[in-house]
Amino acid sequence: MPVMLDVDQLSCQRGERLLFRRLGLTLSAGELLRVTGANGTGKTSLLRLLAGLSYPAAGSVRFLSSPILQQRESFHASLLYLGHAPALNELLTPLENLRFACASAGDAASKTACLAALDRIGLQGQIDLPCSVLSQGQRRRVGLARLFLASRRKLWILDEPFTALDTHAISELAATLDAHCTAGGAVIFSSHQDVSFRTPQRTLDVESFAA
Amino acid sequence: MNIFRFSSPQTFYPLAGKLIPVFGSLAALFCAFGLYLGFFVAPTDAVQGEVYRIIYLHVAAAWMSMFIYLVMAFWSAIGLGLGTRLSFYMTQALAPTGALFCFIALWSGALWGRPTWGAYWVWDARLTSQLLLLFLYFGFIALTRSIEDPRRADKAGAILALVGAVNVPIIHFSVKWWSTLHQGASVSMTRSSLASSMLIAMLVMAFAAWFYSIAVTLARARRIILERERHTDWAAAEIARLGRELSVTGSR
Amino acid sequence: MQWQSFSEFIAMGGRGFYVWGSYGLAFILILAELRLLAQRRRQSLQRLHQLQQLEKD
Amino acid sequence: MKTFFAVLHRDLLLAWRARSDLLVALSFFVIVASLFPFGVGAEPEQLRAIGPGVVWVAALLASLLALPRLFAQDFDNGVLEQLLLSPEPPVIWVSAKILAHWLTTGLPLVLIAPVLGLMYQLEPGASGILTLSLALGTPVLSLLGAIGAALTLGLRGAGSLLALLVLPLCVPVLVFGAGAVDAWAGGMPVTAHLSLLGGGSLAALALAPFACAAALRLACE
Repeated sequence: MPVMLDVDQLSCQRGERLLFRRLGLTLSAGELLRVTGANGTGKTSLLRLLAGLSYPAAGSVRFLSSPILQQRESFHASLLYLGHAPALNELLTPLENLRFACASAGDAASKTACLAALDRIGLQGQIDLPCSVLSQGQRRRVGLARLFLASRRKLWILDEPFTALDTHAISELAATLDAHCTAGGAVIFSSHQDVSFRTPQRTLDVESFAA
Repeated sequence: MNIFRFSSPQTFYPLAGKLIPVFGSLAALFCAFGLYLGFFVAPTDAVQGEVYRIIYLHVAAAWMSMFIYLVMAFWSAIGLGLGTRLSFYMTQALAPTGALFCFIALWSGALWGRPTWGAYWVWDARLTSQLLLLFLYFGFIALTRSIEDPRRADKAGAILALVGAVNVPIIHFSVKWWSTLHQGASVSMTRSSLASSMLIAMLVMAFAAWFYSIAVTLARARRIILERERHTDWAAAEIARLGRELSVTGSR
Repeated sequence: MQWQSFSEFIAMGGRGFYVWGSYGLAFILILAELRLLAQRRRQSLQRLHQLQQLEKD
Repeated sequence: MKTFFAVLHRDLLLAWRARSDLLVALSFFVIVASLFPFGVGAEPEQLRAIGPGVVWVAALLASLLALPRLFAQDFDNGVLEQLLLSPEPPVIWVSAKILAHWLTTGLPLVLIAPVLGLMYQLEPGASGILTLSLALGTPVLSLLGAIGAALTLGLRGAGSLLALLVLPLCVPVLVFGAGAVDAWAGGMPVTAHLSLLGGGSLAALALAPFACAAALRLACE
């Protein structure tokens, strides 16, 4: 299996603090990696570094063996990053938010495809309501609905995808991640809950690289 | 000689340390000589009498305030282009001194204006551009100071300095056009025929201000380098050494 | 030499206030910048030194 | 270019959904402009003299007021982060956002300027030149303002800092904007002023989005 993501000697500095140092990992297609570590030890910072949203203090992140910061556009074409908070606008409806998220990321997502995705994540009733009236769990689902429309993107980086989800939604999401891995993709995610997957789950503890 | 070797903070820090006393004494020397020339050698001006002697200070400060801003833009371009952190440190080390000279130029311009044109403030093209340049300096300093994350402060400041530098000639051109429209002939600071000794005094003072700026900027850059590079071994050693030295002398 | 007496030098042809006002303030500001520079350097070193001790243990 | 139209469509939709915000910026413009007669007196001659300058300064302040809204909302809810992760270079969608911002704040100022022209007893010709100069100059306010908004994104006291950064850079636009109307009133040709304003807008359009995109990437680091 080709190495998809290769991280070498990565160190991250947040303001004055050095969060972690000399962090290394490799991720191949079909693999599932869980990032663990107490809050504030740099889980989110690591995921943002891997997504190319921030610059490392030292070290390098390579996607398909070329540094991500040099091939930003092509790397982002095959990456799906879902941050801590779902990227939604309060005034727009779930459908409008999802269609905008796909369109602005360059994914072709017709109205029917988006409706199907929202339906599958259990939001078919709230299609026309502005997101401001949705609950925290429902909003997270609108964010997660993109997973069903991002099959073209090989690498998924998900920050705390399982929070505020009920057990049914968790197993549905786990199945989605498994399907993505078996289809040749790869997933890196952080989570506080232990979730069982069909794919063998590797873990990386950020604290073991603490400065 | 590999230029990049000097652009690394580690090699720059001791080098700057050695240069500060050199430029400091040069500045003092040139300043004394310039003042001597300006006050004791240069003749009384036929038109303005003695008050024109403010010109040595005013012109030197005005040139320096403009020159420093362009040097800041230069370092910003280098920093954004090559990603060398030292360039950002230099830009931030230059800003306060540039603002100081800008204020001195405005202050001396006003005190010169009162006896010469009857008003402390004259909407003359040069003074007005000087005022706007002071706002650009304040903007840069305020922006870099209000951002906690030092790396973002560096790059944000650099972008602002570049955007500002692109606008400085545009501002100057528009203010020059505007002031000739509203107020007749632009009041030229150096219109009165300058005796050669006056010109030499002015140049000597300009050099004095330049040497002074270099000395102060290097000193401020060294402090910024220690603060920003404190995680490196060499900086940590330097901090430990200076820290002990400080506590021994107990200069609270 | 331009000036016959020191008092004439100070008077600066009746414009002493403006000339010495300019040079005087410039001199004060330069001294202030130097003093501020030294003070900020000392404070910074103390802070860094304490931070260093903190991180050591 | 898909991102361009997606962002433009969404921002205009959002502006429409939050119409009241637009009215706030517009009414601020009118209120500020109509305060001056109380301070300066209402003699037509005097109003005609200060009118162009006052309307331009009011337009400057109104567009400044509307700038934080440009990125702040998307920065807070994480949409800006997702936009930075889009395969297309950020310059494209940044331009779309600035265009949407100009359409929702700059353009209304231009459309309502003739009304203020009446308030300041300007002849129809002068009022027309004022509106035209605003139309040519307000894009620069949005473009330069966008750089300031991106630089100060997420900072405390961003509003006043934004004014300190942007206003000095807008002086040339103010000089030639108000100057155009004075020149027309004095019977002089205005083509120089208007072409400089237009040129300034084009230059800003060419350069500002790049600086703005760089500043946004910094803010989201």
